[in-house]
Amino acid sequence: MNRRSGNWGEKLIDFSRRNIRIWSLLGPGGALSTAAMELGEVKPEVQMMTADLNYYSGLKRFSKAYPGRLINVGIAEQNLIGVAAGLAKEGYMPFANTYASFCASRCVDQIRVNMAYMKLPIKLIGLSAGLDAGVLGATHMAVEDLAVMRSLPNITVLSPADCTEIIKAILASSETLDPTYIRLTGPMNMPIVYNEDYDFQIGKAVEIRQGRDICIIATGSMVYHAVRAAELLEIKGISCAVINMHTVKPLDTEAVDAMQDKKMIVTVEEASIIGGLGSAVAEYLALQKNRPYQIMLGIRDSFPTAGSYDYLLKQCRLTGEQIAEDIISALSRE
Amino acid sequence: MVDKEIVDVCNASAARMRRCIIDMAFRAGKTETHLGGSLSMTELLAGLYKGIICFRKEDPDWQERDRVILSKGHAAMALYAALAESGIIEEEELEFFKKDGSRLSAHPSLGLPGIEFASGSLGQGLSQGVGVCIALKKMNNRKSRVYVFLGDGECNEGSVWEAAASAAHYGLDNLIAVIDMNGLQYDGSTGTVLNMEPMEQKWQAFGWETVSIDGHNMNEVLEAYMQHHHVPLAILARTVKGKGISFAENSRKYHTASLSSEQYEQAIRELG
Amino acid sequence: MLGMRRMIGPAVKDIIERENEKVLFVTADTGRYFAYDDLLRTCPEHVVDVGIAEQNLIGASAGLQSEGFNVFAVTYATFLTARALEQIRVNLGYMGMGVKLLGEAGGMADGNFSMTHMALEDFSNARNIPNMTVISPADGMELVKTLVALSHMEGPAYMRITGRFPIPVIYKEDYDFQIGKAVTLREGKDITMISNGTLLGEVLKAAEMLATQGIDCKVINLHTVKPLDTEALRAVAGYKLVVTAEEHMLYGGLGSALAEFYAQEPARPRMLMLSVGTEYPKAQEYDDLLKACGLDAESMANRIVEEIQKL
Amino acid sequence: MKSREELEAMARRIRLSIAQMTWQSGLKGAHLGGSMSVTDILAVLYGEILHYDVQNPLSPERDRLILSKAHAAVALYAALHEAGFLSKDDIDHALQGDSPYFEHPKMDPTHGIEFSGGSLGQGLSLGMGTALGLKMKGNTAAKVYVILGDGECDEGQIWEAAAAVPHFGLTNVTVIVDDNGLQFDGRKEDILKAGDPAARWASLGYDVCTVNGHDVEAVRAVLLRETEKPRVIIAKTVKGKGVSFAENDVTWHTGRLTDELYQEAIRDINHD
Repeated sequence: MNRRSGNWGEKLIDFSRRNIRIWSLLGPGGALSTAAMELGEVKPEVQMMTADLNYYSGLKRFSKAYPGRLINVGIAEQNLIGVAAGLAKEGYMPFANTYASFCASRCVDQIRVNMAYMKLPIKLIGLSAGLDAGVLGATHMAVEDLAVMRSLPNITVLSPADCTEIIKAILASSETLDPTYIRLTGPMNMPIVYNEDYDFQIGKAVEIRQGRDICIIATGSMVYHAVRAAELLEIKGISCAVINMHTVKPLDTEAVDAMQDKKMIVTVEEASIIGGLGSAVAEYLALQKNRPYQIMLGIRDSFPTAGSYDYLLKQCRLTGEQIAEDIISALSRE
Repeated sequence: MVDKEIVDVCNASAARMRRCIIDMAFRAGKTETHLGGSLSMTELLAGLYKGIICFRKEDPDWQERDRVILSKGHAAMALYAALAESGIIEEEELEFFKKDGSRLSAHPSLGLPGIEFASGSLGQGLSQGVGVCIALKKMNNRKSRVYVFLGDGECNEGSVWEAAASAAHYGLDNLIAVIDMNGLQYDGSTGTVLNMEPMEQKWQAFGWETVSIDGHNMNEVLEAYMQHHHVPLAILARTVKGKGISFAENSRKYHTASLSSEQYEQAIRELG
Repeated sequence: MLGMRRMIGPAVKDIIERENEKVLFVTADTGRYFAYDDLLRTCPEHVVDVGIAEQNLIGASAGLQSEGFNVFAVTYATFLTARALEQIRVNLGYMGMGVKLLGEAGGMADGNFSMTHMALEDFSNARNIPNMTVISPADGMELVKTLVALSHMEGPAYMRITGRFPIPVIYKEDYDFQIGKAVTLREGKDITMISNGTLLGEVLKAAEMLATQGIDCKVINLHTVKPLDTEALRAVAGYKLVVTAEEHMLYGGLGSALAEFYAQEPARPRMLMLSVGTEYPKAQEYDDLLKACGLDAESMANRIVEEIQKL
Repeated sequence: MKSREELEAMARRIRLSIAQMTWQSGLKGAHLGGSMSVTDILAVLYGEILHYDVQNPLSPERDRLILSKAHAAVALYAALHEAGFLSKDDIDHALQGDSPYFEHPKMDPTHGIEFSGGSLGQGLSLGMGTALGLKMKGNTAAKVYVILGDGECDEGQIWEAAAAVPHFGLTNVTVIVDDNGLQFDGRKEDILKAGDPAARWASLGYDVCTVNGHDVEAVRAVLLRETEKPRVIIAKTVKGKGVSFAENDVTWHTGRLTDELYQEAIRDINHD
């Protein structure tokens, strides 16, 4: 099967400011759709797959443009992974999507065997990860997916910060044969972190903001809120670095090492505080000689009551203001 | 034939429920609600709550009550309307549907009287029903029956068939699965997304009795509920998604949708 | 030669007869593994077998529990916590149904069946579900004590059953068992080893080996992985090294739980996390697997000495 | 075409290898029962039906065999030895030490093992995806064969995949159900009745036939029959077939062969 070289530099996608704004308006689904169109064009081996979420995932456009290259298995998530495995083994690169809450729970055994064990090049896209679908209740909130995917061996876990990064992450993942989980957080009209093109590499964290006193390591939708918190802290005289840890696994330990001189490390994620990014950082630091104090912000160990995205963010204390407040109170404790 | 009086009572109730559903959907404002799949099962729930099941509204945990499990949890609006119709919850509470922190969430959650199980993740209700039925048998409770409402698209889920096999194996004659066959799932018609027809043969092959009805004909609905059966019974109810509102009927778009003021006015006019 | 799991059937029978007649034993075609024959003969009305259908196992258990029974849902640990994870999440986590999950072949006990039958992410998957209690008893006596405690407990719980035959004897005499309360098995002042399950047999041996090299090692049985016994953990925060040992993948299990806990504490000990690692081991016999993963007493002791030299 | 005697001789050699591997596994034991029941089917498949080339094992044109009931690994290893994929040495070392051929097959297409197995219920999905991939590539030569256990059909995932195969028009798929009537805890009938398995598959749009799974000519005849639809062959078999003390005995799902039992097994197999 002919693979076009992975140089996305001369690519068809234009990372212009205008496009960045449009993608943000369309939200993660729109970004997925944009990336899919690009892959459809340049990577004939790519197959999109879904479990009755063709419309929801924004792939309708793709299925019209590339007939026969979107496989919808119906409401059958376990079968989704199995079929993806069959396709992957025949030389295709399936990008399978469904709600993050279902792909990280309903079909974990299938992911375990086909992706973690057999290492088949399946790219699994978790839609509405975190709280985006929270209005539909706890069944549709994906808060444990980071932990579930991270504990499985051999799976790369990506959690892009905004719509631009979602596109970059999806395209980058198509360049490797590693089984990959891509977690899409954030709502429609998603806040923009990157106003212009930048260099994205799987496994390489991005220092979004430099700072002297403390460091916030954030992932996914929380990167924006972390930057916001850092700005608020700056006003109070606390100088705060922000790192976008878009690749939760493998963790960019060099980036964490560079922050060891900070007074405090804060991890923020739109996911459970058990087992996710915070845990990954804690695991790494636990083995080091001088480990800075760390606070872990995220969804407390509970199911939030159903509500709108903004309501839930506040309930879980994950807005920029609340993050800043919690950092200040932690600093006073320490 | 079912007593005409009961049929009339149930039909009137269904009409009021439709109105409640439209009101809830409209009050939700710009957030989309699962309108289509709620309207398709209105008669099925109205007939059940008004004509068939035993419950005590002042004692929702009464041991001998019949249990209703809404496995297709996205049709919560229909269930809430039925609960209000039967006095298990206050009609005023419907105003809080989908509001932040409300007991009436988009998918049923525990804490609201009349809700046996939280749902929202498709394919789980029939298993829960199997467990309840086995428990009832163990407790020698011969009165209570268990009604599980499934969508036709939901039958794609393998867990439905695990439960179906197990219900037949245990001879659960106290279990009734009602399949709301509105023929549409999220991505399109059930036939094009993943064909499960012929459903009747399928349930029979898994060891169930079946009865096929028009899910909007109250007479047929009630007769189906009253049918005697020695193994679990599947009521295959052909319905129309979005039933009662012309622009929503049989429209995939109204699986979830929000209503504009004009659409709301039109819907109310059409419901009469 | 199946070890601890063979005690489940008789223990459950005992509980039904003496403690709690509401207990049901619900299984997915694995009843024989748990030696349920006697239970099946004497109280068949307490046994439900749903066939090889783990998702239905959890749903049906939730239904039974909601009607007032105390359900023990039993099958392979990995098929419980992977195949039926969503059903556990929704029914036990979200709805809080007090079903007790008993997972056999936790860790690498059935390692010769390949990784499909090893439960190496079960702590992680169970631990990140809200409301769950997660327990891994160390030996036969603790297993029975745990089962009795679970039969009286309200909320949902996951119990991991580890090891092969012979089951190591960790406790030589009766002791006070409480869910959530760690037990000190050996005193020591240099370093602390924290583990659970039958692996503690190896851990205690490792501590003995370290003692001969002049390293005084405390050993804690943290049988309850969630909720953590924070008091016991704070008490050892001053040790120069805290070692966790578990039959689990590196990420998400016991070691992670402790790393998360200490990260947010004023006193943060240096840790060493001994685990299966980040790759699935090759299928082989249990004892060989322990060696291959560096989880036998000797490898652990050597690794710890190495680490101490680096301090 | 091979004669009945040739196929039966091949099946006998496979049985002897299974017994040998079980015996040499020592205390570990092996899944003897379910391996013996599927032996004749594998003999026909590898002896006559499957297209493969040991010199060119990854040929796109090869037929794909997926042993979803992967605990019958020893039967597969023995059959692969017959086919020339595995050496005598491989068989002599299987299930011992760090041999790559252990209790469940591990993915190794160059030696004829298409996928890893061990977690029941997943093989038909893998087969479906493979068949779909072949279809999309325009590869009409290769066929996909999936072997399921009857107990395995309890798993919901089987029914997810079962619905999808005909829905996607995958006529190159053949499902063989090794219906030995026993699962781990006892008789299928007692654990989870299947109702009418043939009707289940037929209701999904398969061409279904039932055959004596130990009659090599009958098995060959159904496998050679042309059909327009995806096929299901329900092979009635006896667990432990060929070894008298293990036949139809649930305790021989897995078992260990002592030296004496091994000798007895060899005698049985040779005289069968």
